[in-house]
Amino acid sequence: MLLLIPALPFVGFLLNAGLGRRLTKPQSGAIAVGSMVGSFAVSLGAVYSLLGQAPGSRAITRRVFNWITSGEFVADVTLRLDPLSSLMILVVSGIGLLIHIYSTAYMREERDGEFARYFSYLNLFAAFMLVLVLGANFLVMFVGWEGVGLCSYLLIGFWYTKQAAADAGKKAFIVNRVGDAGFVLGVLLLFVRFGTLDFQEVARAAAGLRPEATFGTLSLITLLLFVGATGKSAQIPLFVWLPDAMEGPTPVSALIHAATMVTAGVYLIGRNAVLFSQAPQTLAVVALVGVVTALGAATIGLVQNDIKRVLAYSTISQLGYMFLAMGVGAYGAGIFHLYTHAFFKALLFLGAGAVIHALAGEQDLRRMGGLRKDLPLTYWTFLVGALAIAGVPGLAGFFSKDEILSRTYSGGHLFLWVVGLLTSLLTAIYMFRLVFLAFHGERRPARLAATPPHGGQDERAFHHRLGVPFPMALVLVVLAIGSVLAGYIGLPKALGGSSLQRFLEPSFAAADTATTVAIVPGAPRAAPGDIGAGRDLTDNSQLRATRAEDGPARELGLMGVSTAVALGGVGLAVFFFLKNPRAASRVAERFAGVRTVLLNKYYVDEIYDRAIVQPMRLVADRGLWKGVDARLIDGAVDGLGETLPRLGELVRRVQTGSVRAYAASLFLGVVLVLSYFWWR
Amino acid sequence: MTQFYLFGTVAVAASLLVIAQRNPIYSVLLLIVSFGALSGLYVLLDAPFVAVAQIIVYAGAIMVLFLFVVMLLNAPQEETERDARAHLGRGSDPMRFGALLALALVAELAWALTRGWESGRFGRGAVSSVAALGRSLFTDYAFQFEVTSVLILVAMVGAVVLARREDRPREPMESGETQPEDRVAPGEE
Amino acid sequence: MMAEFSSMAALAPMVCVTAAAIAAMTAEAFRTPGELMPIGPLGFVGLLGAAAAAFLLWDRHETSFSVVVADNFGLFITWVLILVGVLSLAMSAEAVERGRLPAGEYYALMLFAIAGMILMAMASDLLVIFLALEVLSLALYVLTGIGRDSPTSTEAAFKYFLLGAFSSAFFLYGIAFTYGMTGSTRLDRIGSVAAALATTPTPMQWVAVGLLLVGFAFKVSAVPFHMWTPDAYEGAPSAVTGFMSAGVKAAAFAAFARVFLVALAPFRAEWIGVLLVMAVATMTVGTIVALVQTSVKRMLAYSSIAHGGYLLVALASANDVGAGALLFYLLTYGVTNLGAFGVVGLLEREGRPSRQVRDYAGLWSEHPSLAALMTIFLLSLGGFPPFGGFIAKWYVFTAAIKAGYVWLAIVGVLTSVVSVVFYLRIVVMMYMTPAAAPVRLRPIPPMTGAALVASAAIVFYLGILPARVLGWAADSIRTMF
Amino acid sequence: MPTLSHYLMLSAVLFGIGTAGVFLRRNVIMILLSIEIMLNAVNLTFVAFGRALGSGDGQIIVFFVMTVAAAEAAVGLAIVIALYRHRESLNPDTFTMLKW
Amino acid sequence: MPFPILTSLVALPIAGAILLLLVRSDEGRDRLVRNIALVVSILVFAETLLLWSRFDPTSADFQFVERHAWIPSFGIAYAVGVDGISLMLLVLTGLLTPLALLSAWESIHRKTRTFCVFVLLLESAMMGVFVSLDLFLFYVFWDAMLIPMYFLIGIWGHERRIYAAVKFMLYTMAGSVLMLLAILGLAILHLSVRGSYSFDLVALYGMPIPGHLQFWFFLAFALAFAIKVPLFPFHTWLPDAHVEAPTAGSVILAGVLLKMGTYGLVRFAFPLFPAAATFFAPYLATLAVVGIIYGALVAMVQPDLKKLVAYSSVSHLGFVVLGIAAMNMQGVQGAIYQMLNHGVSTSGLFLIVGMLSDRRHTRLIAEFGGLKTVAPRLVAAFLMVTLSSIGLPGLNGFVGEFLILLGAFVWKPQMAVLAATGMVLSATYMLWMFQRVNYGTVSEKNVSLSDLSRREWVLVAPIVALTVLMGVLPNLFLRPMTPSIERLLNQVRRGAPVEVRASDWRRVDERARGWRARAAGSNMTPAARSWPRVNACRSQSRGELPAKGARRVGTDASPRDPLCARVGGGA
Repeated sequence: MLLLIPALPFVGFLLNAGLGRRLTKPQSGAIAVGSMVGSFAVSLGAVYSLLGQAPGSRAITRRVFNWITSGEFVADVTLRLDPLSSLMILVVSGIGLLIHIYSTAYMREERDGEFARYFSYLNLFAAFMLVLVLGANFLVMFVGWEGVGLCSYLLIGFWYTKQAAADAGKKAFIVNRVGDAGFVLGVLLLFVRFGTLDFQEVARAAAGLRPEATFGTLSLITLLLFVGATGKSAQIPLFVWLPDAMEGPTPVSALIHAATMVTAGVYLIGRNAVLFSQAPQTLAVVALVGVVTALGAATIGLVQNDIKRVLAYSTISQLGYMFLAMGVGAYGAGIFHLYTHAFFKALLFLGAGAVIHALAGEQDLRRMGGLRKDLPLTYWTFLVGALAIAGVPGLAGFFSKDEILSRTYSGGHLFLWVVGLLTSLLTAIYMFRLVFLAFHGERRPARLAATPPHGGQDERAFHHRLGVPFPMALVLVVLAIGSVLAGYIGLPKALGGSSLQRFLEPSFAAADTATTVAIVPGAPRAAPGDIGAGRDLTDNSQLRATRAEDGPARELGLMGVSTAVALGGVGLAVFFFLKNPRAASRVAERFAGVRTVLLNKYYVDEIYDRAIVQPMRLVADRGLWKGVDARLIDGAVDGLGETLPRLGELVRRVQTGSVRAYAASLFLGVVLVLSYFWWR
Repeated sequence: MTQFYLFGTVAVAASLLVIAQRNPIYSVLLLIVSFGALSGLYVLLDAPFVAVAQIIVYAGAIMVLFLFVVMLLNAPQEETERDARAHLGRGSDPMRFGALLALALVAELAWALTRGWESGRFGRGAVSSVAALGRSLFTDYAFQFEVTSVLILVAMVGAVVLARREDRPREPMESGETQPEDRVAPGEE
Repeated sequence: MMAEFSSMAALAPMVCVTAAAIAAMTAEAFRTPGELMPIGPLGFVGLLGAAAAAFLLWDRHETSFSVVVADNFGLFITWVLILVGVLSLAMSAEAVERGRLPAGEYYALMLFAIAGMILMAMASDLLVIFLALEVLSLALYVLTGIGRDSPTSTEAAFKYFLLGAFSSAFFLYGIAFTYGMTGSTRLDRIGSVAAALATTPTPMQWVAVGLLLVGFAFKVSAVPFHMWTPDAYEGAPSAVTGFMSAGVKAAAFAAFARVFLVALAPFRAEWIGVLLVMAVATMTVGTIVALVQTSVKRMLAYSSIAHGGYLLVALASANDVGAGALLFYLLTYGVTNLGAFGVVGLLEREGRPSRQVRDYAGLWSEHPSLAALMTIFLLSLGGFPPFGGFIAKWYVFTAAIKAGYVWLAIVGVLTSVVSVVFYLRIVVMMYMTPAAAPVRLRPIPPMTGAALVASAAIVFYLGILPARVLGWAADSIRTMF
Repeated sequence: MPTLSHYLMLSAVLFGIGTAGVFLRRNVIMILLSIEIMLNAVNLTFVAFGRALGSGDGQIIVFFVMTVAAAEAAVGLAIVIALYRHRESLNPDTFTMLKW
Repeated sequence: MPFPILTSLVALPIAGAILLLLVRSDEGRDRLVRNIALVVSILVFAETLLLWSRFDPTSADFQFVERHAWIPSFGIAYAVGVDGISLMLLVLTGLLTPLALLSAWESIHRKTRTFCVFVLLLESAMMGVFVSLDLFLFYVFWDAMLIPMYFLIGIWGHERRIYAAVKFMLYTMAGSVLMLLAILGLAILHLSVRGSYSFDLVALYGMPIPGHLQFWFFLAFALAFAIKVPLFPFHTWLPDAHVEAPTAGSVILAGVLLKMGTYGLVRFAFPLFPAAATFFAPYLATLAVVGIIYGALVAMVQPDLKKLVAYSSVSHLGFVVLGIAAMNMQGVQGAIYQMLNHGVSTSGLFLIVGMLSDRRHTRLIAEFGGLKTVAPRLVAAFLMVTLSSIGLPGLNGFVGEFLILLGAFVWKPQMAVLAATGMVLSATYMLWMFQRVNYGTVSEKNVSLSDLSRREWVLVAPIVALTVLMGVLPNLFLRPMTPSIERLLNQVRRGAPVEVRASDWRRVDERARGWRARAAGSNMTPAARSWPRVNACRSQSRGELPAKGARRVGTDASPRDPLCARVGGGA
């Protein structure tokens, strides 16, 4: 059954890719959506059966086949469903399904072949993403990991004739590759250290270890894995690809670059929570990177003018939140935020997509405005999303973000908490700046796709366009509902306790249950030793005890603070962007320098270009190719090739043609031979 | 002793004069003198038959052949213009170079011939009888003798082939033709 | 010392050849102008007779006059020489006819030369070696200059002759000292006396050894005694060049080996140094000068100098492998070189320039089979498997390594890599460069063609199934040491 | 009485003169003559050695050498004549069509 | 006598070539000639598949061995056999030759017959190299292979073909002649130790070789192979040869010829001279890593497609050498697997580049652009091979690369770390190239380019299928190798029980000198004695995987033998 979950979209991919040109749009759309429906349904069934198992030992494992065997190294293709991955597959297949549906309308203008190609990529993405989350070991996960990267590459560059799109796709892939190299190294080190790549085995072995006090092997492993995560999840220093990735079709941005793929890094850490827990050094790094990314991206988001880019930075920022959660050990909170974020960020993107769709591709906020009336459905759903992300109480974002902040606080990371709050404030500001700029105020020069009602054809197209097509509308509404309700499965304890947390808990602890089977034949068991599992359990229970001590009062207090911050942010946005646009520009003038820096995204792209890309190309071109290769090596070789003939030329001259010279040579030989004996 | 030095001096002096002459006719004649002196030395070495053969074969036959050719070609004087290309190495004329080498060779030979072994006087039992030589020549050296006949045959044929006048019109032959411009100067390729 | 008339069997091969030579000469003498007379086939008969004689003599170790030894070593070389002779005769037919060379004299001289070579290979007496050397040299001087119409041919003959005479004076001087030192010119006696003398070296021995070395070095065109080689090879008619390059080397090396590896073996410590230096110089000079040649024949001449260097390596190794390698190398090299010169000769007769390497451009399109044959020979000379040249080189280097001269082997292999450059240059021309102007070629005369194909077949045979011939070579040297 | 060494030295000197002659003269006939001097020097050596060894072999070898010398002279002069026909010159340095 | 399948593998192409020579070479008969050649090569391929099916994957020994005396006086035999290491390379050769022939279907018009003859001869020589169990025989094939390749490049190549052909020839020869000397040295050593010459690989495997000789012999072998691979400073012949060669030549060159170098390392250099190999492995690996990065960087800035792919080969083969140098199961297996991968995917790249240059008569990247619009199927295939070359999991490249990295990591982590940058760089240059060629707007010049023809489908389909198959079911290919590699590893370990340090060489040499003095005749095992230090740090210093059951869980500071501390570097 598990195999079906990724296999169905894969079949969809094969059909669309193989038959692509021969399918009509409805056909290929149907194939794609149908496969996703199937996948989602199977996922639901799987999760249902998982829920039926005993809470402590929920897992379904399916070993598909033996993939690579090389000496001691054995890698199986094994899928495993446990609470964490069950949540993930629901998100992936669910949101994925919605976005497939949305896309059938959004991409309608493409040619038949292109349409099929789009859906084949999208299906392939879903398949790989599902493999990623279902994979029971690092290698299978890596297959998905790289696979989604590939799909991301393909989809960003979907409009390949556009230079920017092709560039962005390439950039995404390459930046991700940097992370992946770290990931692979981490996996290698992990294998050397533990002799297995199975998540459970690793967790079990890691659980038996004492947390590393200093930077040791585990820290290194986790840090390397985290490098992989920063690549995929667009964290500092590898976040640069994500804003550019907005060159892709908007549903793609919603699915891949907001809801699912980019969260893979968070999932990776959640998946290896036990391992990371043993490496507090790394966790500190994770938290720090997360919070800095969150803040940095939020500040950039404040000044961006491209609607999708704002959302992209917002995504980076929210991912930073999730990493903050992971870093402070609040894995459940992080995953919870991942889950809620998927809804509202998908919603926001799709909403933005609807706007762009309506504006015939216009993405510049400065040329929008007043769309509220033209696109009411879009506006309202978008507003829900904005409220959710801003952390307004009652909506999904509030619960998850609050959970993270409160965990941060209760973990004693006051500084991180403050920065988190600040980010939360900024989030509210830039989101509502976006909302106000796009939907409120005056109509700006950007014309709606409406204006040119020249011929009947165009006229119809215009109306058709302005009214959000049904599939898109449906999806927006569903997501809006989700954005409101999704948070309620993870209510904070103060408000009734987190069922989600409890559900996920086993995935973050060393699963040590009877139901799990050893995936790797002959793989070593956790070593029985003095530092056994028992001690660890005690540690965990102590941890839980401390958490329990946090009274509901403090939790409520923190909740209040974050609510205040969120609302404050909204208020500021109202002040600056709705009521007093001039004040906003005044502030902008006042801090022109800062604004420039922010507008240019801290010049990170430029720095990378100057510091890495250009020097590398220069070194490769002038230094290595034309220098070392052509001049040095070939020069030496050719030099030798020229020296010998030159020498030959020289010796040849002795052969003057004069017979007396020849005789002299002969005679010289005689004399030399004799003098050899003389001197000998 | 004096005879040795006499003949020796004459031989050396005549030989030196041979190579000092520009006119080959004089050289040939001087060489005959040198050969005469040598045959004197052969007599001193109890080899009268060789001495006689030396006069008859060398002076009488070979040198006459030389003279004949010199006359035939009618080019007694040596050409004196120097060929700039005929240099061995940088700036050193093969002439001077060769002469120096000859000196070096003589020095080396002198060294070799005076070191390491004692040369006593000649012993008694010299083989000087023509009969003994003849017997040896046609028994022990019979095969070599036959080989020389082949050698002379080859030389004869060869001389005829090479020196024979043309009996047919000349025509250029590709196989042997190397025009100066046909040759690629070294360094061109 | 009584002459041993008891057996003249050892003389049989060379007698056959000489008889053929004299027959050829006589035939020419009685030929009326314009009459066609199968003089070439006379030579074949003689050579085949010699081959048969050599076959019958195999393993019998006959000695005649106590100066001619028909041991297996000599017989192997004899076979090589006969093979060279047969191929040369076959390739000459066309050249003789077309160049209107005096056929009778040409064949007679060639056969005399072969007789001289065979004698040189079998001689066990320095005087006989000298006489044989003179017989073959005189014949070759004349053959070189036989294209009397050509100034280059005559010039080549002149240079060859002058230097040859010059060097034979040195050689003779060496014989004189050897004679004075040991009291004999017979190799076996020299050997036994030398063993005694070697304990107390005197400068005179060195002079004797040195001068003998010079004499042989000249004939095998070792550097710095090589300078006649390119000029003589270039000037001589191609068929003669092929014959010369293959035959002289074989005969001279045979005598070289006999004198130095057997008779003068006790003095090894003295001559080995010179030989090694000479081998290195020969390989390198031959190779690098060949690199810059533009004339095909001249390039092949330098290449054959370089090959002389490899043969010197085999000689210097002075072990059983070395001697075997020498024999095998002589065989392969001889056949291959003959083949190459045969192709060169065939092209000369066409109405196209053929001296320069660049004249070979496009030969492949004009005459694929000729180009293929040439390629086979060139690749074999370059030492590529699966051609005989590879096995030969391999054998030589085995000898060198076994003797401990690894550095010599390294020089050898490196020069043979460099040598590939100039062999390939011709290949490049033939195959990869279009012809300046297409020329219709006449068909290859059947005799020459057969000889070339036979050469190529032998080259292949020696490269692919060398075991038998290697075995013979090994057997040949067993009687020597 | 002169010893063997005397004769050998004398022959060495003659040999040297012969070799020098090869280089000093620019006339091919003279060069041939120089080579004859060399051969004669060798002959002297043979005879002297033969005398010292008390055997007739030295003298017999000289006969062979003389024959060789004659044969060489014959062929050599024939070549010179052939060459002269082409070049009208006896200067060896002018015969440089073949070189390098 | 069983059917001599290996001999027939070598002989069949030659027979085909001879058959072709018998066909009259009219221009009109091109089709016939091509078809004969193709049929012959397909037969050979079928035979390799048959071989694979008959191959016993559980055995480490050489199988299908044939042995006939060839030059008995020197112990040279015609000995052929196949084991897990060479099996797959034979199949690869068998596969690529028909593809190469097919690729030339429309691009080679001149002298078709000769072309086919050379390709077939080349195939025969390649087969010969992989099946030889006799060093002499191996060398013969090794060198003989140069000739047809030389002609293929020189006659049917592009503008600077002659330069490239000669460079190829000379480079390769220069390296291999020294190997010839080393081979001779081995045989003579065998003579002095065992009393007879032998070039037999199996016999030489069992012969102890004194340390200082190993040192030089290994250098000679390694040089030959390094040039062939080509390893970093010896690689400059490759771009030229590739650029100038016709597509078929490039395919075979990249697909098979380069593997000969790495195959040689695995088959000869390491097992014959284990101690020297262990000593040199880090240096070899360093060159390999330099090559990985260097090749990738240089590939990045190439304006010419073929050159780019050529430099990428340098980079990829760096991985292979790294895996071999690691000398553990994962490394070697990965290396061999990567050889196959590279053979498949780089050949694919060359085929596709060939198709492009057939269409446009240029290989400059700048001349292309937007091909996806006009030739989507071609581009799809292009994408597949590109991704395979990048090493995307699920495709073949990944499996090899990962195993190599694993092996290298276990051995020397720093090497693996550096090599991992190659992963990033390979994506950079390949994708950049891919983008410039296929994305963007289609230019005037490329508008009329056609998509894949039926023949090209036939070319591309097996390549693409293999990239997927080999990525998904690598065990199919890995399993037959395993026993042979195990044997190889054991052999190397037996020969070099400890890691060899530079300072040890002196001692080794001293001992060897003593050994040589005593050697004549006495029946001893010098290698075992001459190795200076045998201690238990092997598993650490050679970077073995922690043994099962005895894993050091929970102790971060692994108990290190101080003696090994200098050498180590394992995790």
